[in-house]
Parts: sequence; structure tokens; C-alpha cells
Amino acid sequence: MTTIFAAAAIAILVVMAMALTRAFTAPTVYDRILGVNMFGTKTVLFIAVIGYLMGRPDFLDIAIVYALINFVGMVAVLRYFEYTAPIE
Amino acid sequence: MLEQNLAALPIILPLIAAPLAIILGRTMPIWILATLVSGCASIISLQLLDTVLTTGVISYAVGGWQAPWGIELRIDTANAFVLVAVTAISTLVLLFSKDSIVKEIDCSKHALFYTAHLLCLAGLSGILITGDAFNLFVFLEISSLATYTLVSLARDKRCLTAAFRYLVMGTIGATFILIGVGLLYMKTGTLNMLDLATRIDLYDSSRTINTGLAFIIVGVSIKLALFPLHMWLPPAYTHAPSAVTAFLASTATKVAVYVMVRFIFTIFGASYVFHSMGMETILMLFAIIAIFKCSYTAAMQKNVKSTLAYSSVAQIGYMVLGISLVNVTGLMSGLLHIFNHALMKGALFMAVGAVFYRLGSADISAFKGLGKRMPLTMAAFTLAGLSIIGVPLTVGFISKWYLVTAALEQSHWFIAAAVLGGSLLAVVYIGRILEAAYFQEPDEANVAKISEAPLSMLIPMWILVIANIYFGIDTSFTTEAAQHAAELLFQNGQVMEVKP
Amino acid sequence: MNFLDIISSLLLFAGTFFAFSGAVGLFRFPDFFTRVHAASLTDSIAAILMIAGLLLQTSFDLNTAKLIFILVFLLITSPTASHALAKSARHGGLLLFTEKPTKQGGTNQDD
Amino acid sequence: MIEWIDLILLGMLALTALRVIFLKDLFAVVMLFGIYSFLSALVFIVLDAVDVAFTEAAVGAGISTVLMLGTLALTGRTEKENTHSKLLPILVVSVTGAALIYGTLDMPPFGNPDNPIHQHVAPRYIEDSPKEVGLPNMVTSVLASYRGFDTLGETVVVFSAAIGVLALLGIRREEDNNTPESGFKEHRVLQIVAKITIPLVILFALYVQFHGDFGPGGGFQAGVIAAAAFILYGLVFGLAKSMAVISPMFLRYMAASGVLLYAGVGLFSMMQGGNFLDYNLLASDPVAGQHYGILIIELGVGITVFAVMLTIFYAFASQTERSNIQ
Amino acid sequence: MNLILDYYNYWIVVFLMMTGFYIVISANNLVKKVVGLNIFQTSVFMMYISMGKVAGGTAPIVVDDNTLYSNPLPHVLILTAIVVGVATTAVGLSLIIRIKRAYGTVEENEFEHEDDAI
Repeated sequence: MTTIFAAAAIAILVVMAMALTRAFTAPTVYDRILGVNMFGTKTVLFIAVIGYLMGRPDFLDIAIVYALINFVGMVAVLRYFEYTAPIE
Repeated sequence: MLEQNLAALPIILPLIAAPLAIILGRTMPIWILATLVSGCASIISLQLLDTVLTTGVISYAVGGWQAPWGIELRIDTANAFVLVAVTAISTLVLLFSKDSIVKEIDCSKHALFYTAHLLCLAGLSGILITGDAFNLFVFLEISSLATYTLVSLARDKRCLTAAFRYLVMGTIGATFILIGVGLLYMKTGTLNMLDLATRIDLYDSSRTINTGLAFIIVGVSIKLALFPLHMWLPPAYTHAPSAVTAFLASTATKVAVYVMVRFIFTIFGASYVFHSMGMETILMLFAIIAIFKCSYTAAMQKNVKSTLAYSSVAQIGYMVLGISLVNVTGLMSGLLHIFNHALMKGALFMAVGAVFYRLGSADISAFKGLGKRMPLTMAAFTLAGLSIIGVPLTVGFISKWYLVTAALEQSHWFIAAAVLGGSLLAVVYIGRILEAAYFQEPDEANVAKISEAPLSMLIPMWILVIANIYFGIDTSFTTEAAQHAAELLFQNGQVMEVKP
Repeated sequence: MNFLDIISSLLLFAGTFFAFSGAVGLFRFPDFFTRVHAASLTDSIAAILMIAGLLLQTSFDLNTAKLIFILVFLLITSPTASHALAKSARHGGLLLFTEKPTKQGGTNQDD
Repeated sequence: MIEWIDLILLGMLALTALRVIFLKDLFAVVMLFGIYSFLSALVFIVLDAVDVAFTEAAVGAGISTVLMLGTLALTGRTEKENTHSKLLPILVVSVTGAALIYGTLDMPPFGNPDNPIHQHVAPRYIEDSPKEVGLPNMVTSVLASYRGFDTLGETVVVFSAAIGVLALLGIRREEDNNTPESGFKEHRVLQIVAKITIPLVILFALYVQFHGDFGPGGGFQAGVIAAAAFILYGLVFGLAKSMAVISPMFLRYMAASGVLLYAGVGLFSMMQGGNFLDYNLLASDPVAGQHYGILIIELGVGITVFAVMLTIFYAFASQTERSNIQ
Repeated sequence: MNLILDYYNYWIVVFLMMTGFYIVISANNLVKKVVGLNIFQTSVFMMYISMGKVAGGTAPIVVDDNTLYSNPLPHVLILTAIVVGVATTAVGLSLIIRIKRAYGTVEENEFEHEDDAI
């Protein structure tokens, strides 16, 4: 089972890397936000898997925090984005 | 109960008073609380100094956990001596600030001013008393955060950029210290200062320890504004409210000097820092440049607060110079100067604060003719100024005397010359102000406003001035304490106390 | 490797597949709104599959509850976030790839 | 395996940090900082520091990012062209970096159990703390008991931050008719979802507060999470409504009372004839005393952190909304 | 090879620290400076956590006897340091907001001119 978890963890890491690339090189600011958001949700899954990989699944609490913070951060980005100047 | 916990009280009292102040909410009760607490802390620290001088080092295990597992508070002569200066100055500044801040800080922020002052005092006492390298970092940050707040309270908008610059530099400095402590911890596995000292000896020439030393020295140098890392200090001191400047100039950087002494002598050991690493040459070089460059810059300033701020950087040069001489007399002169400089700079900045209170400006042009209009304030300024210059019968003379003696013991003639040269420059920058005050006529516009400063400002100012003269004549208390502290620090470097 | 393990590995595999396809969609789709679509749909399905896969590894204790909590939380918040994002984007003037930029200035800054 | 994941995460961190240097869009900079923080929290998990990861995720990625975004809303989005010479910074950084690399060469190897830090002080925490303090989570034991003074200091640091922010910004309570509508008033979906999630989050915060002795978490993390719930409320429904639920004045008292609660435990143990913060004396049985002490001080930390984080958010958000009116 | 295995973690962390440090001292925009400061500090935290790791160890929360745990002390220190970091960030950002209001800009070279006229 460990190898399966490891494989899943690596696969999610790859997806995270892709989301990260998107956040680095987004054509519009919204794409960037999208990339960041996707990165966040994948991180939640990554933590869940890695908890099992390391044999300490009681760390799922951290995954919950990630999910929560990701959402709050997203809302904050959208909220404060209104105040700034439109896209140049 | 009190007896046993005396060592912890100088930290705990202001620490508890700060949240209490927020609950009290009204300015007047907060001021009374803050002054009382600060006064109690100074009485306690005097008591502590007395105990330390008679019975030796006090060690206090917070939470009942023995070092190195728990956090140890450790009071020896060096920190008790500086603690007395810090708490006493804090009390006097609080007395002074009651009227002073009315002109310089918005009314709605007075409560927060006193709270931040208490926090700063708690942080500084914590830095002094703690015997744990990481705990020191925590208290350093408490005092720094409170300091940034205090600096930014002034009405002048330039205080904001000054505070921000201070924040960035201060945080870099603190992070450097954090890195340094981390490297030491990595190599030794402990954070307790004494334990660190014992175990560092095992790894004397390890690269990791060398790097740790370098980072700690650079970090602390930022905090104490050693040339060329002093750029944050002059704007911060110039634009902060006068009461804040008086407090910070005479305590914050001095505590940082103490931290440097503590790290060099207690933790690393003088022989390692100076003989193996050759730090003394670097420190000496920068100290001498600081004395000349900053004294010169001080003489060029239009603003008196700015002049005094640069003078502070120069005076820090003297302290570091004393440390870098690597002998008991040199270290003693450094410690002595921490104490003495607190007395003189406190008095000077209070006098400037009083002028600011009456005139709303600290430019040198505002000082014209003040000798006649504010005679008591200017007399205080003059006496404290003479002390900065190092005229006999003032404290400034005492510390410089020992510094020169130490230099001659090492037969460093050029250092003795440098000290004298620095004093000559001090004559110039203090002289300019005195000339304006006594030999120039005031501007017409200002004449009406000028009258003597209120008593609440004069009293703390004159207490400091009298202390300047008293400790300049009867030097037994200060020199004895400083000598004892310096000897103890040097012993620490050689003979290790080994804990079971 | 028992039966549950096999199912859970299959679920994990499927989950990663969808996550991956969503990430590809993030790059390949023509405009922002289709990209949101790709990302948010796969987000949900990947979360469901993977957490289901992990659920099979628990023995119905606190961890099960936490996993379900995470799943519920993700299923509520992630589409909401995508929705809010798409709405802001539309409000901010992004256009569908089928639309032509008008004079008022849509800013379809696609590469 | 873990080492490889660690390496990949560190690589991503390096790329993110490098990208931040060259970005001029500050919104993107802040979002990438959020990612940086998330990634570093992942590194912390991989390196077994779950409590730290918890805090870093909640604080770095959560609170700091929200505050930075709030600041950007006021200061503008783009960094202007830098006219300073790059030479001096590069020189300073290279020298510092070289010094550090030089320092690493004598370091104890990464992960080796024979390193001094695993041999000297820590064994006592690992072997004895479950008996002496009676908690399975050693981080909580060390944090709250052995190094409880540090944690008191940390609580005071948070408190000083509140003092600083209040002194600098203050919290302006707008009159209701003057308060701008939340930008999300059209976002019905968001509002409803926020209403569903907020109670869940507060419940979770309570769990973290009281479960911190057994798993990752504790007062600090719980305070931040609870504050995040109210921040979410404030973001979605507008500051005025949020302030109607918890007023800034009340938060001030809360922040102060948390510190007092913590210090009060210390004073109480002093009155019992022990040293400051000696929990052994809080009950007849030392381990029970430790338990009570840790429970109370964690509560104090939680209260202060919650109140301070929310105060800071109020201060920032009221600035933003104010500038929006003008 | 051994050298790399022993130290790769620290080297990358040093690189991260220096990137953050570079942003602090080179950025012109104050918000970016604060971001740099945060990156710098977070990387220092990683250095501490790296040293606490024991190969084959697990998080320092008791599961049963005979388990190898990583060192809890660096974790405690860094918890404190993170809090210190966020406190500094909050105060720094408030200062930036005030600076923007007082000077109308948060670019360092733009308000430096005004400040020079002491």
C-alpha cells in the first residue's frame, strides 16, 4: 500500500507543479488566481495522502486547515481585487 | 514569596501591567500604573544589584524546570547594573512624558503610548535578565515591536518612514540573530547560555560556530547601530516623540550593547572571539570610524535631535571600542559608558523635549536665545552636554578616563588619541547648540511663546543631571559595579561552571 | 494486498488521473471560463475519488470523520470559489472565446 | 521516498521565490507568497513538524496573505521600476550566502540521529515529558511547560502587535448608513456557503483548542482559525456586520484578558510558593497540576491570538472600506 | 556524494533565505519588502525544522513505545518565531498604509527625496 500512496503523492505533486506553473505564467490575473486555487485544493489532497504514506493519518487536521485557509484566501483575493485598478 | 521571585519580577510586572492598562482604558490611571510599575521595577533592580554584589549570581528556573531543559533567568553584576539604568530611566521618562507627549502625540493615543512603553520595558528587562539564547530573541522582538510603535506615534509624518526603515533593519537584525542562535543550537544541542558556553568549547574551531558568531555579531550590530549598520537610528530618533527618543536613546541600544557583551564574553568566550577569530580588529576599526564619522555628521545637522542621534551612534562607538580592547578595564569602561551614557543622553533628549514642548521645533535656530528664556532647561542641557564632551567632574569623563587607561594598558596610543579627538568633535557639536542658546538673539516670532518648561519635565531632567555630576564625583558605586561585572565576564570566558 | 486495498488504489489512481486532466485543461483550453470549468470539475471529482480511496483505509474512527469533513468542506467551498472567480472575471471584463472584443474594451488577454 | 518529496517541494519553493523577484504585479507577488507559505508548511509536515505546519498554514498563508492583500487594495497593484543599482544587494546577499554555505560544511549531517541536538537536551523531552507533564504531544509539553516563558513572551508579542496596529491605524466604526455595501452583496452563493462553513470552522477551532494536547494544534492555532472564521464573515458580509457581532472594544478586553490569564497562572503558582509558571503546584498531584496549567494557558493564548488577529483584520479592513468611500 | 546527501537540504534552504533577503534589500516597493522579509524568515524556520528531523523518525506525538521521534524543541522555537513574524508583518503593513496616506506613495525612492530635507 505504501507504494500506492507514494505514487499518488508523486502524481499530486506533478499536478501541483502544473498549477504552480500556471500561477507563474498566467495570461490574465484571473488565471493566476485559478492556478493558485487549484494549487491549494491539490495541496489538501496531498496532505491527506502523505499522512497515510507516513503512517500518521491523524494529521488530517492540517488538511482541514489548508482547505479552510485556501477558501478564505480566495475570498480575500476576490474581495480586495475589486478595490484595485482594473487590469492594465 | 516576593523574596524568592525577585529575579522574575522586573519582567513580570510590566508584562502584566501592559494588558491591565488596556483594561483600565483611561489615560490618567494608566500613567499612574505605568509609573508605579516602572518605579517598583527600579527598586527591585537596585535590590537585585545589591544582592548580586554581596552574594553572587542569582539563578531562577522559570516553571521549576532546571536549565538547560527549562528557561533560566540569570542575574549577575553586568545585567543587574544595566537593568538599574534601564528601569530608572524608564521611570524618569514616564514622569517626563506626562506633559511632553501632550504636544507630540494625539490625545487618543496616549493610553497606547504608555502600554507600548510598558511592553518595551518588559522586553528590555527580559533581554537583560534571561539566561536563554532563544528567550532573548523573543524578548528582543517584544521590545522591538513596541519600539516601532513608539517611534511611529509622533505627529510628523517622517516618523512613519523612519519607523518602517527601523522595522526592516531591526527584523533583519533579529533574523540574523535567529540564524546565529540556530547554528549554535545545531552544533551544541542547547539554548541555555551557560550550557552553550561549556559546549561551544568542544567545537572551538568549527566553521558552523564561526558562522554563528558572525551572524550574531552582525545581527546585534544592527540592533545597536554600530557603524555602518546605523542608518536606521538617526531618522528614528529624530522624528520620534521626544519622550520616546529619551527612553530609546538611553536604553534600547545600550541593551543591545549588553547583548553583544553577553554573547562575546559569556557564550563564546573572549579568547575564542578575539584570539581565534580576530574580531577585535574589526570591531575596533568600525568603532573608531563611528566616533569620527558620526561626530562629524552630528556637527553638520540642523536639527538638534538629529545631532544628538548621530552623537549616540558615536557614543556607541566608544562602548564597542571599550569591548574591543579585550581587557578588564576596557570592558569595564564599556559597561560604565552604557550606564553613564544613559544618564547624559536621557538628560539631553529631555531638555530638547522641553524645548520642543515650548517651541514646537527642535531646529538649532529654535534654540537661539534660550539661555535666558529657559535657563533651567538650558543649564541642564549644558551640564549634560559637558558630560558628553567628557569634562572632568561629570560621568562622561569617568568612562573616557577608563577607556583611555585601557587603551594605554594595551599600549594603543592611537586609540587614546582617537578618544580625545572624538571629544573635540563633541565640543564642536555641543558648542554650536550652546552658542545658539547663549550668544544669539531669539527670532522675534518666538519670543512670546518662550517660558520655562513645566516642573514635571524639569524634575526628571534635573535628577539625571544631578546623577551625571554625582556619579562623576563619587564614582565608587558605578566603577565598583562595572569592575565587578567586567571581571566576572572575563572569568566566564575562562573558567566554566559545569552543571550536573 | 487485500480487496479493499485494490479498490482504494484504483480510486486513488482515478483521482490522480482526473486531477491531472484538470491541470492539462488549465493550459489547453481556449479562454478563461473553459479553464475554470476544467479546473473546478476535476477538482471535485478528484477530491471525491481520492478521499473515497483514503476512506477505505480507515477503520471508522476519528480519521474517517475528518476525511468526510474535508470532503464536504472541499465540495462546498471549491465550486463556490470557482463560481465567485468566474463571476468576478466576467464582471471584470473577460470575454468568452466565442465573443468578439467590443469597443468598450473587453480585455481578452489570451496567449 | 520522503527525502525525494522534500527535495521536490524545496525545488518548488526555490522557483516560487525566484519568480517573486521578477514579478511587478504585487497582487501576484502576494499570491505567490501564499503559495510559498503553503509549500513551506508542506516541507514542515514532511520533516515531521506538524504543529509548525499547522501554524504556518494558518498564519503565513492565511492571516499574512489577507493582511497583505488588504494593504495592496490601498497602496496600488504594481511595483514601479526600480532605479536602485542591483549591484550592492547582490554583493551583500552573495557574501551572506557564502558565509552560510561555509557554515554548513561543518554541520551535523541532515537527519542523523547522532547529531548533538538529538543527544543533549531533547531526549529528556522525548523520554520523560509524557510522564512528567502527562501529554502525548511533546511539542505542547515543551511549548507550554518547559519553555512556557517563551510562550508567554510569544503571547505578549502578539499583544504588542495589536497595540502597534491600533496605534497606527485605529479602528474606525463607520455609521451604518455610511458603510459601503460589501462587494459581495450580489454573491448569494458565496453568502450562503459562508453561512454554512463558519459554524463548522468555529467548531473545528474549538476542537483544535482542546485537542492540542493529543494531536497537532493548541491555543495559538485555534485562535487563528477562529479568527479566520470571523474574517470570512467580515469579508463576505461587510465589516459593519462583523463588528456588530464582536465589537472592537470587546476584542481589546479579550486580548488583554488572555495575557492576564496566562500571567495569572504564573502569579498563582508564585503564591503557592513555587516559581513563576510552575504548574506542579496548581494541584496536589504534579501531573494533574501540569494538565490544569497547560489547559488554562492554552486558553489564554487562544483568546489573545483570536482577539488580536481579528483586531488587526478590523483595523486593516476599516482602512480599506474607508478609502473606498472617498 | 555523501556531502550532498548530508547537506542538500541546508543548501537549498540557504538559497531560499538569500532570495528572501535579496528581495528585502533590493525591492523598491515597501509591500514587496515585507513579502521578502516573510520569505526570509520562513526560510530560516525551515533551517531550524531541518535540523530537528531524524531520519526514520516521526512527528513527536506519542504513538507507542520504541518509536523514533523527531526533535520537538526546534518545532517549539519555530512556533514562537512564526508568531513573532506575523506580528512584525502586521505592524509593518500598518506602517505602509500610513506611509501611503502621508506621502501618497509606497515606493522607497519617491519618498526618500522628501525625507532628505530634514
